[in-house]
Amino acid sequence: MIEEGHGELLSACTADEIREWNRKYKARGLIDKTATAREAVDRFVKDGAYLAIGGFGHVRISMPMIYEIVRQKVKHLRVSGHTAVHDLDVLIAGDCVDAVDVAYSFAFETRGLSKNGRRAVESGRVKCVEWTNGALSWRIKAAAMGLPFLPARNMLGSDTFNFSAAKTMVCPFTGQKLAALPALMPDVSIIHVHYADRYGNCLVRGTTVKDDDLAKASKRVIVTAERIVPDSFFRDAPERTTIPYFCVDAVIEAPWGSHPCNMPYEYYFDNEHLKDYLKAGANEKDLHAYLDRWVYSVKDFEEYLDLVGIKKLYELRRLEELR
Amino acid sequence: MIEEGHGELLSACTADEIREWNRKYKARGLIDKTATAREAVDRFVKDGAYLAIGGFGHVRISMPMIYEIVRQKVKHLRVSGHTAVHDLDVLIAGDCVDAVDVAYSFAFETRGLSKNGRRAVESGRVKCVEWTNGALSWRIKAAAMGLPFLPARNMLGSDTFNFSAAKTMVCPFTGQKLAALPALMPDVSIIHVHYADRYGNCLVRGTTVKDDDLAKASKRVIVTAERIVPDSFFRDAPERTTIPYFCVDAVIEAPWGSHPCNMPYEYYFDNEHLKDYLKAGANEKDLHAYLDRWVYSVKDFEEYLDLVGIKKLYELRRLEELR
Amino acid sequence: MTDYTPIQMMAAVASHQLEDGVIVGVGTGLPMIAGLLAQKTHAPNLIIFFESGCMAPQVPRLPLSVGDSRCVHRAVAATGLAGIMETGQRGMIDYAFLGGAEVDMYGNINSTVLGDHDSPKVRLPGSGGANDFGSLSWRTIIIARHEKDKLPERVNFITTPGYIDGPGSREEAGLPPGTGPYRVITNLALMGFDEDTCRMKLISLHPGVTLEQVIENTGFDLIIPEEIETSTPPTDEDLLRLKEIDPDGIIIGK
Amino acid sequence: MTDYTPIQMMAAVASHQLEDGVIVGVGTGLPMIAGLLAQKTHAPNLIIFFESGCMAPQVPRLPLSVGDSRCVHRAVAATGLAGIMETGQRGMIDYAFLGGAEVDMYGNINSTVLGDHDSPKVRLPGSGGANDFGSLSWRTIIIARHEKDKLPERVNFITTPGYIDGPGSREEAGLPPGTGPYRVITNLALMGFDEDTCRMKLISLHPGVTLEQVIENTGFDLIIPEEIETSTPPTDEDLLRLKEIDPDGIIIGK
Repeated sequence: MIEEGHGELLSACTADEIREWNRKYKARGLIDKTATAREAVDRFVKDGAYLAIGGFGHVRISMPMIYEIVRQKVKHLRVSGHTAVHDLDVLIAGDCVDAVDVAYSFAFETRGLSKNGRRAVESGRVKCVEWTNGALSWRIKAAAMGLPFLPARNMLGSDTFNFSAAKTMVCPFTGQKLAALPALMPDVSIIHVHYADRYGNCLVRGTTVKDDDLAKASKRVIVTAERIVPDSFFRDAPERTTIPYFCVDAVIEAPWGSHPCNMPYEYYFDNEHLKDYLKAGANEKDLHAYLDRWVYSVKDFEEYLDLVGIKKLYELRRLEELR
Repeated sequence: MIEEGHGELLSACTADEIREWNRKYKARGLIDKTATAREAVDRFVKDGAYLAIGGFGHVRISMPMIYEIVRQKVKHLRVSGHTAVHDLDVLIAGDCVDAVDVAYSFAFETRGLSKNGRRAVESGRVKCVEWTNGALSWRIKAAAMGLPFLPARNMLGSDTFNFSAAKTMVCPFTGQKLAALPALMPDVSIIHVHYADRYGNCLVRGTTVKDDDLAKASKRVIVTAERIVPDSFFRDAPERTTIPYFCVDAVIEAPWGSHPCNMPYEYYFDNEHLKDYLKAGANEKDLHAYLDRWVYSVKDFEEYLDLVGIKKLYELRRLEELR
Repeated sequence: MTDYTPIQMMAAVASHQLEDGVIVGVGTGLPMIAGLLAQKTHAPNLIIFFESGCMAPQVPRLPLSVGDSRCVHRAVAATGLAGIMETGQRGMIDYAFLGGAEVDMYGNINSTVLGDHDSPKVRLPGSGGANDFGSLSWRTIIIARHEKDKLPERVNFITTPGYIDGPGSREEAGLPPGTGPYRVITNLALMGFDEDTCRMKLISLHPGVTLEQVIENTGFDLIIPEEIETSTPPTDEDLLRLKEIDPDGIIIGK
Repeated sequence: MTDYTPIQMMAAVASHQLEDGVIVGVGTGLPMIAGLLAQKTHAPNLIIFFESGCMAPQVPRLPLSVGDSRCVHRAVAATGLAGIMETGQRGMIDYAFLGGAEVDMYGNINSTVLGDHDSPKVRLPGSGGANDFGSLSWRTIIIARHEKDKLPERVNFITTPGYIDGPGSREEAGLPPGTGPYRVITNLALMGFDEDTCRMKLISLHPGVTLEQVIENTGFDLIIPEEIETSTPPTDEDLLRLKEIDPDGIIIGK
């Protein structure tokens, strides 16, 4: 007997729709894709879009894009919460989010729960569909592989399954019961990387989390990079390319682009900043004051970094180097 | 209606069998796995085993292991032919092979067909089941993912399907017809890499072909490496690890280990040697003379390299560097 | 006699559950501490995986996230969520080490929601990698607070399945055979699971804790064996190492 | 007038089929030559994929294998068979460029076997990546010898499906809609496929080739359009570039 979760499929796409999109809208040629965060949000992040964010929620996340989405007041986003932390929380603070495919969300791991995130869900402002980190990764991998679904052996026998949009299925070879996870093709993904060339080839150092698959799975991919490098960086050793250029629609130079969060091999968390942010989350007034100061009152990420101050940035680099 | 190919499933395993094998037989700890080719064949390559070879048939293949399998007269192997070229051909010449999961086999691409390989199939000595390069890769990926099968959109509507052991299935979400490819867990894989540490961590430069998945999918994995490096090579930049150590059962130092075939970034084909080999394939007598000279009459791969001569080896490096 | 806090006690007991030379998938918080302590004491060849993609790192000090720089520090390989969970799916992860807001008598874990899912009293973070680790690893070790409402007869929401409704349930659900909860470590006791009924069963009381205290603070009928052991408290060595792992007292406290 | 061989003619006509700025998956032999020639002439931004995992390489001279050093030379990314075919499966590969021992009127390709599969007259290499490329790419271009038994009504074995049994067959088989054979290039002519019947249809005769010659050497009723063009022969520039690509004449001949 086939079982199914009764959660809403927040982003549905068939394998043929994936093919048609890629045929029509993804450029094949090596063209210069450098842009600003403002241009990228304007062109690619529409109200109501399904958004996925690279990295691990408060590690290697694309803050220039997240701040710009809040600044441009994009609304009604649906977000993939495959360990969503500060990324999702700031978007919720900016009232950009209607629904989340939750794996891990509304909390900051060792820093505890987010009052802002919890308030949004408990008040009914943000709707939740349940998944797991593995399940969301495999849903993204399914789309990256051009498949309508992938089988898996997680999710089974849980309320996580019941409040998801997964199904069960029978293996055509072994007859065993498996979970079936529908492909997830985000409308737009924003991924922060260590190195990118102007065409969109990227290297991620340390864990990819799921960003290699995410770049292949998404309709539009916006990359922010700590450094823009010449394409010879990739051509000299093509095995180091985490994301090939033809997946990418815009490339934005963004040193310190994960601040106040961690960027492995580059800088550690700005713990003070995050503490202040979480404290501000206690009520809407303080949260707005925070956003006013760090997002609305600055023009772009460079102005934000000036506000943070070079001294602090260097301190975070030292904190990283000491490990 | 579910369709199925009527080819034999040369290597069947369920997802639970994959789990049980890995639980019982794969070491978790960081232990020194350095060995000789002789020891590795003796321990891990049994008569009747299902064998998969890394690389691309005549690119980055593990000749020390292939020669040793012939030298030790291992019999009745079943081989994965996901572009099998010189690797499979030498094993057939040594009468080690009973059956092949064919994607591309019995030919040398631009060098033409192999008389030895063709003779083996046309005489009925070697049995063929049909697949494709994509299908064998996905079968291996299924096992690497711990799944009993993967869906796919190739193979359909072809005699390749009819003479395979694939099935069709219906997508649980879209209702569309898909191919279902059963997991392939080789008994043993032999993979030639650029760098390995003594625990088995490996870096492959250039294309992986399918060797990252193959290492995860196989019961036993024997690695030969151009260079043995300290583990700090991987720990300093863990994103460069193509194969993690816990997949690997034996590590063999083997500079020039792909000769007479190509090793990207290291040395090009020994065209003269391959020409002589293909010529010898015209009849069993010449083929045996070839094997006598290059395999049976030498003790190991070092002696073989002495026979090739350092001058020739340097010439192949220059040929590679000129591209 | 060594002086220690309940959280230090939990960390020590938790670390003792891990054998040397196995692979453990470790969740955020106390499980991290326990894994690192085991490496620094009796299990130097314990292999830690973090779900973000870190394999066998040499963690220099307490990470603040299972995906941060410290988790990938000098790892032998870096992959991603799928890479880790596929390694688990093919049977390579021996232990999952998880926390939970609620754990019930069958070892089912809730880390998703208190109250109704769609209009919750308290929204919790959700599964993260817990459901994956708990479904796919051979044995699951759980850390929880020992309070009546945190150890209920049935969790409000099964985020990560334990033995679900009892014997045979996991297999019926399609989960890999031979897997399931193995230990539960609280601030009062160490518990396991009865082989026949799959129900939680007391193994040992932490020093100074009475059986009555445990029964009083458990929301279901805990199976009480005839022989009740006393949990091994942290040694001076353990406490020293805990201080090294978490010098700022983020999890362990000051 | 430029002097050229039939194989140079095929290479030139084949290269003309490729637009600039598209992705083409290229098989071994003449398809490689055609792709490289297109890059050096009218399509400098043609993106070549080789099935072994090479994306957008700058091939310095004719590779001897689709997986060799020259194929991955200065590629922007190196992946594997699955990485290439998954890119095709999600609709990113515009053209597949394949050879075949037999091609029939529906563009089905045989590269597996002549005679009975289990006791074959001639064993051929099999699909390699051809079935994958031909199933998953939007348009398939095929290179074949123009001889009666190499262009039969029905191939001995469908290694790579064309339009199978005619209109609707690919869709019925479950193959991605909107895909299929596009061009066939032989030593005598360039052919396409009739939209209504999915049957092979003459487009142009190579210079000096007569319609009778083509009909005589085709094993099925080729659709002959009212207007028959003459194929564009290689220019001096083309011949020069072909010499650069294959200086040893391995495919092109000396």
